[in-house]
Amino acid sequence: MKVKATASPYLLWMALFIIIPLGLVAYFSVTDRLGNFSLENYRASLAYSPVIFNSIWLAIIATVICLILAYPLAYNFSRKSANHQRTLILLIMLPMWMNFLLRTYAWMTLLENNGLINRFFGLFGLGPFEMINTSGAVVLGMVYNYLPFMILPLYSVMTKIDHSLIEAAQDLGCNSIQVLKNVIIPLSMPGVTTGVTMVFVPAVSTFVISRMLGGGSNMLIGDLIEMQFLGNAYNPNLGSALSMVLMVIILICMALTNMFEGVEEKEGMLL
Amino acid sequence: MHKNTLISLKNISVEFDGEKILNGINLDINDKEFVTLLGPSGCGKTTTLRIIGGFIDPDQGDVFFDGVRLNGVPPYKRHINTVFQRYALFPHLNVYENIEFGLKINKKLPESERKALVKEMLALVNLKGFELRKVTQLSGGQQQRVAIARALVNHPRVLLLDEPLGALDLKLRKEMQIELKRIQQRLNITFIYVTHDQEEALTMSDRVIVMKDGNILQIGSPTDIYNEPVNAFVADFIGESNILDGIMHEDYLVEFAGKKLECVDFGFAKKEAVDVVIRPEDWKISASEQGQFSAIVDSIIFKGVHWEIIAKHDDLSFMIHTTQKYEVGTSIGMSVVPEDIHIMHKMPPEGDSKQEEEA
Amino acid sequence: MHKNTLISLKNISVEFDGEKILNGINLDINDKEFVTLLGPSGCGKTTTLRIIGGFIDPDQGDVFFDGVRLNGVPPYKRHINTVFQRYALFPHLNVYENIEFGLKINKKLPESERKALVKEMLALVNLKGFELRKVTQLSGGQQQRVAIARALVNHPRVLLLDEPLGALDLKLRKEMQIELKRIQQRLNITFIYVTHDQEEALTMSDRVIVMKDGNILQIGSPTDIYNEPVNAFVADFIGESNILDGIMHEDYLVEFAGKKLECVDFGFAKKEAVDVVIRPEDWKISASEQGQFSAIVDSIIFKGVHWEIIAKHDDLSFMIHTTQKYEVGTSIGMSVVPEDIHIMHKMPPEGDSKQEEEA
Amino acid sequence: MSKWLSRSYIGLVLTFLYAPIFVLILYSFNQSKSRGHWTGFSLRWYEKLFHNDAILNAFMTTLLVAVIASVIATVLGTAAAIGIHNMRKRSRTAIMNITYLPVINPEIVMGVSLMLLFVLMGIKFGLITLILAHITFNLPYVILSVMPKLRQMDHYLFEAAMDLGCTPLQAFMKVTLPEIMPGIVTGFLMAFTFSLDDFNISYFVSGDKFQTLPILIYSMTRKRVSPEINALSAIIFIVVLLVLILVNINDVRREKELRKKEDALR
Amino acid sequence: TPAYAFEPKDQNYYERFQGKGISISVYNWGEYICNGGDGLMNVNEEFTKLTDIKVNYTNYATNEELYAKMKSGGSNYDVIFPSDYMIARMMKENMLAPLNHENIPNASYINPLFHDNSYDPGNVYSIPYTWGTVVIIYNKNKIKEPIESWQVLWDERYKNEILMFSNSRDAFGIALKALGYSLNSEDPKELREATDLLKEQKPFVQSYVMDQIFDKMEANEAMIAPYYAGDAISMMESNEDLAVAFPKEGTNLFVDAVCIPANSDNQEAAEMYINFLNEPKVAADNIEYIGYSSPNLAAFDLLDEEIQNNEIIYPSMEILEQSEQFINLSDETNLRMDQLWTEVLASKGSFLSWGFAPVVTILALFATKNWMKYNRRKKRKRMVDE
Ligand SMILES: Nc1ncnc2c1ncn2[C@@H]1O[C@H](COP(=O)(O)OP(=O)(O)OP(=O)(O)O)[C@@H](O)[C@H]1O
Ligand SMILES: Nc1ncnc2c1ncn2[C@@H]1O[C@H](COP(=O)(O)OP(=O)(O)OP(=O)(O)O)[C@@H](O)[C@H]1O
Ligand SMILES: [Mg+2]
Ligand SMILES: [Mg+2]
Repeated sequence: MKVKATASPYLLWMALFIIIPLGLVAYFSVTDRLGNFSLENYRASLAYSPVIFNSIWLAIIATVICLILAYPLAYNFSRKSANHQRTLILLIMLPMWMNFLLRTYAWMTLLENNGLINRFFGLFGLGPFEMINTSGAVVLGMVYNYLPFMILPLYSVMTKIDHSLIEAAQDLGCNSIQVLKNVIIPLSMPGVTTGVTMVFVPAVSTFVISRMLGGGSNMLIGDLIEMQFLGNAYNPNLGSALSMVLMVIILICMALTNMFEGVEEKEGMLL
Repeated sequence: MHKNTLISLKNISVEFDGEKILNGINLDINDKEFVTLLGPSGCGKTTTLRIIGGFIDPDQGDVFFDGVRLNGVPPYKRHINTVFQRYALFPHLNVYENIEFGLKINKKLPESERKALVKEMLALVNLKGFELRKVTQLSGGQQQRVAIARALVNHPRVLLLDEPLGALDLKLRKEMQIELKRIQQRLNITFIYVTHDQEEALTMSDRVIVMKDGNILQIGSPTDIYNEPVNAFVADFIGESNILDGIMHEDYLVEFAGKKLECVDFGFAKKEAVDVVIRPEDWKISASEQGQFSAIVDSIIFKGVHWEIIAKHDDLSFMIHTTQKYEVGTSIGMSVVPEDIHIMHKMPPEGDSKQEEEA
Repeated sequence: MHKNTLISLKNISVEFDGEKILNGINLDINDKEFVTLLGPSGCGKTTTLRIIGGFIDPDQGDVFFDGVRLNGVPPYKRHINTVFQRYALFPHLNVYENIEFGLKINKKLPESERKALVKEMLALVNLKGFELRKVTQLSGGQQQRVAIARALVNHPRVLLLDEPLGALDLKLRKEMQIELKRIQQRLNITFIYVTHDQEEALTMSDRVIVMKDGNILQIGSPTDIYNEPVNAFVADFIGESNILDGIMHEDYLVEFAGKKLECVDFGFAKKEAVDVVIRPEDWKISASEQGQFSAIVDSIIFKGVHWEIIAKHDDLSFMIHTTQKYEVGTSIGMSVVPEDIHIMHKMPPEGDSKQEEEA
Repeated sequence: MSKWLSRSYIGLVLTFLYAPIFVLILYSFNQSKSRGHWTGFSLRWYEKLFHNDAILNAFMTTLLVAVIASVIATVLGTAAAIGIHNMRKRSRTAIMNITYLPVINPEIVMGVSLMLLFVLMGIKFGLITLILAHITFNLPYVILSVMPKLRQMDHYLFEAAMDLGCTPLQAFMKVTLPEIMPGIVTGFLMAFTFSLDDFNISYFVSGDKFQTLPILIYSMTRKRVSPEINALSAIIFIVVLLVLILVNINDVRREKELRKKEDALR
Repeated sequence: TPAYAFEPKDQNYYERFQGKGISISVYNWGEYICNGGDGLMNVNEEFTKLTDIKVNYTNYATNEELYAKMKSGGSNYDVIFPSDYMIARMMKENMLAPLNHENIPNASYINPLFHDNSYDPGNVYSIPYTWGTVVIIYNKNKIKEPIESWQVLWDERYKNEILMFSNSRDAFGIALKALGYSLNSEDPKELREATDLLKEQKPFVQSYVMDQIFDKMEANEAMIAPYYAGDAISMMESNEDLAVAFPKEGTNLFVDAVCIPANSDNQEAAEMYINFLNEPKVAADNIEYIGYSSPNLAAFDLLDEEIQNNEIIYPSMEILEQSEQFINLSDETNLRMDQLWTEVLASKGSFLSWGFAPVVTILALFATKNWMKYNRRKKRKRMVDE
């Protein structure tokens, strides 16, 4: 009984709410304010390439840090008992229920020159360290906010790695590092790909984090786009063009990372 | 042969969660031998194998390899390879890469030599042309062979095989049995094989080790074990058997099923209660009045090579294998020659040790 | 018996992706019969069963149940239940709930009656006390029994069993064979059983249907099939056999392995090329010069009940089962009585029909 | 030793994740409105919270949108997953790639594009547009969670149910659904979580009558975010935490009871 | 809190819509209306109680958001609170409805000073809601000298202790003023100069912020910042070390006013709402809550004397005369300003120049590695095929 029809509402939905809207954005990006065809917006976007590179750069750093932080953690989780695993995963998800802005604000309280962290170090006569308003703080904000998106897919892939595979590798002469390199990492690659996507995409397009933790002077492409739609200039056409540029950048980055193992099945890598 | 000992287990004990899984195992395995661990599920076969492979450290006792104590040596430093119970092939690698895995890890062999070795293995296990297949796209029997090739390519001195044929169907299993034996003889290395299929054990092994509940019951050649089982459990496990309660009146005289009969066993206590084991194929059927026992055919099943008869004598059921067909309800006579009556000490009742612990 | 026909397949054909899977199957199954479909993997056994169960509609042909045409009737309206190849137990339900499933769906039985029925089934399959177990926590044999109970609790007129014992180990399989037969006899319903294990088929069935490549080769009782296989394929599939090329010189005279021998078969064309089938256990071994053939023992394997000898005569290998041991290299004589020489028409060469289609 | 190491590592990461939340909760008890400046303990923000209609309304809207959107997305997404699962490989791959689009599409772009669409279609911004938008970005997460469960499921289970007398619908409800339930629950949870916290997309499609909590919080950033919001967050946090703990305790207890019952039966 | 006793002058006026089931949508800044507590009234609640008109109340954070939201056309707002320059822009784009002043008798309380303003002469489209100036707030413990000029925000001695507006209009306004130009300058040369000045300031700026100023100044995280006068007062209440200065170059006088969008369906009810906001007691409570200055004279009279006399909230005429209001700029200038502002913010230099190379290298490495892997696979395939 192969029922395919149940997918049709969804297909309709996608066409209506994903494909058409994206088409609209694409259309806007190649028109000027008066609705005439023009590539002026793309030319104008070019002027912002330093901002775009800065965004990509920070997002890459944040993604790499997330990966480094999350990988051992996810591995650790996946080797715990089922009960423990569930609790730990809920603990990872729970912070996401708190408002994103509030959590980022709270980081300000922690990072400021007179903030809690510096006050803590002050007790030992250390510091104060300059932490807020640096690109480091922006990266920290990204890592903080998107770390769960890295942990969850990694974890979900790693729970599926059969322990006997690890034993087989040991049996064939791998020490722990070789096991990691030859078995665990390749097998967790789909999770890495998903995690990288899930972190890199929001990180490269964020604007709140850079504004709050970066002291406003670490402008990212997200800020730029936001400025076109909600800023002084109000230029949705340029905003659309920048959005398209951002999408293309993301697609290129995804294509690069996905080449690891050809086209991976991406389903179910979320949790 | 004993000068030739390759692996020695001395008084090995293992506990999991406070439960004794292995009870002081002692075992010598010779070089180039095909040894099989045989026993029911949960008796500790896999655990024994994992101790030899280095995946578990015994709580007590020592493992020797070629005279060197191995305890604490990690698996990747032992000249031993394993074929795992469910193969444990690497799903991210294809057939070729799976087999090549160990070579790439250990030795700085040039690519060309590696290739030659892998090709050789592929030929050995009859998998030429499958190099680029994903292992998930192979049938059970093919996966099996990849697992064997992957282990053998490292030229281990010992190959451990944990129920390698368990998941295969009958026909394939028979084929693979022959193939494994052929491989072992060709490579001339030690195989330690785990199974709970007695026929498999008998067919393939030089020596069989029968285990139960973490203990070794008997070690011996297939014929020894089949013909001289040390107790009723082994006798039953190793082949279909009639096991009857009997009393040993004196040397060479046993009573069972209400008859005193001559036998070839001796050295039992007077009036000792014993198990009497008789193989179904050892009964001879004659006319009702001519047999040592008379019985009524209760059921008969065609088994191809022979018929299997269940015959009733008083309250006892006997299983008889014969090439002739008898109608259900026929009276028959049954006889057995003294050589085919096997007398065994009764086993200590099950769970004895546990009761003692609890007390 | 034929008046008693319960299920009739008339000229059933099935194609998948343009490939003929079943080639006009005709088959009558009687009420209360234990019928087994036997054949190698991929021959269409499961497909046949799924047609009876209603999971596939045949491309051609009709299915009758008790004289009523069943084509197009969905599975849930047939008085047929199935034990699936891998059990297909519902993992989210426990043992009790699995068995209760069908009762809850179909009938407005009161809870108490349902409970009584389930308990009865649990007793029948020896699973009392396992009610609350998760099915994933059961051993293979136990899962097997739950699957049977789940199907039987609905009191179907026909039970379909698709290789129900395929995943079990030998010992368990033997036990379950006996148990299944017992259940069928007690409930007195029709079992249609699928297996590729010939011993299983012979042991349990009233009738065996041997299939190959979507065709039925032979239908008959186990003894018929074993003793009178219609061709060498059936003979080989049904038990280990020596299959030799021969020439039928005239009625009752066949030549093979370089010797003309008397036989009991007749009605072949003059000089017809035939298959000569001899069972390994039908060879008698004698001193070298006394046999019809002389041969050299090439290998000998202990199989428990017997030894399996591979003996070479010229370039031919013979498999012989004997209860006596011979050293490798011994010269032996081999004889066979005319009754044990089975002469068969050669099968049309494999793939013939396909070639015709392509032409 | 390595156990100790791994534990302290987990501890460190959890500290990293929870430190800001504790700060946030701590300052909800602050006397003054200031975020970084502790002037004394007080419950006044909790008291004020319960008189602040704007916050409470926004909170209710947020919950409403999140619940409705994630429920609809779960139903729609599950149905879609089943349909897609039954498709041929090629169309399945194509559709899954499009499904992945919203995940890799920056939120702000999606918000803007949906805004353009709604304007074009002449739908007034409000609860409806909010819910539509939330369903749209939730759908992929549901589908991506349900698909693997479908793939793992033994497809004979469905036939077994029919064999035992289920109509196809019954078979779906009684067998397929329970089987893929963990995936559905995960998908729902993800969808709900994303819904609760979404600002970028909601911002562009919310109208004159309803706004969600994140929008309200963002709107406060000219003056300053009121600690009443901290109080609300603290309450949400504690409630969720309690629920999680209770569920966990309950699970453990149920398992124990089952084991006991089983022993009694044996 | 006891039920709020409120006696409007004309009860009948407010009862016109009773029982009609009317509702209006009010779109306001966050935290920009009195919502009760501390003896103040809950304005929206009281309005509904009085008139039976339901209020849908939502919030925005910047004028531009308001503009974008209205521009998108997805919502029908009835009452909005844009600032001066945004009112002018909306007027120009016909986004506002002219007010029927007959329906807003309380408009007469508005200080005549606010009648003739540059953005909406005669208040045809808007009734002022609050007003204020941009001032310099600083820590008088740390900065002992008197502050007279915007130049202090460029003082190297206060490096990393300076906060600056993160919105372009305010930031450019200050720079232009510091240069002695009009803060509404559209002259590209002047804007260029302002940009350079802002770039020059960047190394000294701790961060570009909006509301974070509150916390930073209160917690002594920073020494000096420009911000809105009313908010400065609230900061000073939390931190006694803070003081306020009016720069001599003059400052921005901003007005947030109430308007009705052209597409409002309930203009009369909206006007009633506006009228209600100008009831003296209501306006007084609102202004107390918000902390800015009130244009409503009757409300002013109800305020504490202390506030009435507060020079920061109600500065002298002299200061007011020196200050300037924002007006709407041309699209072209807006675009230019945005671009220049991006230039300022993105000019943190070092990071970018050395950031570029690694990004490209890493991407290139990835690409080659994958390509090589792919090639190797192909090669192996060929090898195995042999
Ligand atoms: N890691 C473990 N933790 C706890 N108990 C274990 C563990 N591994 C094995 N056991 C227990 O030890 C006993 C012996 O297990 P083992 O795997 O050696 O049996 P086996 O003879 O290989 O059985 P099978 O034929 O089923 O594979 C079993 O009762 C099993 O439950
Ligand atoms: N749904 C299907 N689509 C395409 N081909 C199928 C399908 N089901 C079965 N086949 C093909 O039909 C043939 C017969 O399959 P069937 O399952 O009936 O074999 P079987 O005799 O039960 O084999 P086994 O012993 O392996 O279970 C096989 O070649 C199989 O590949
Ligand atoms: Mg085992
Ligand atoms: Mg089958």
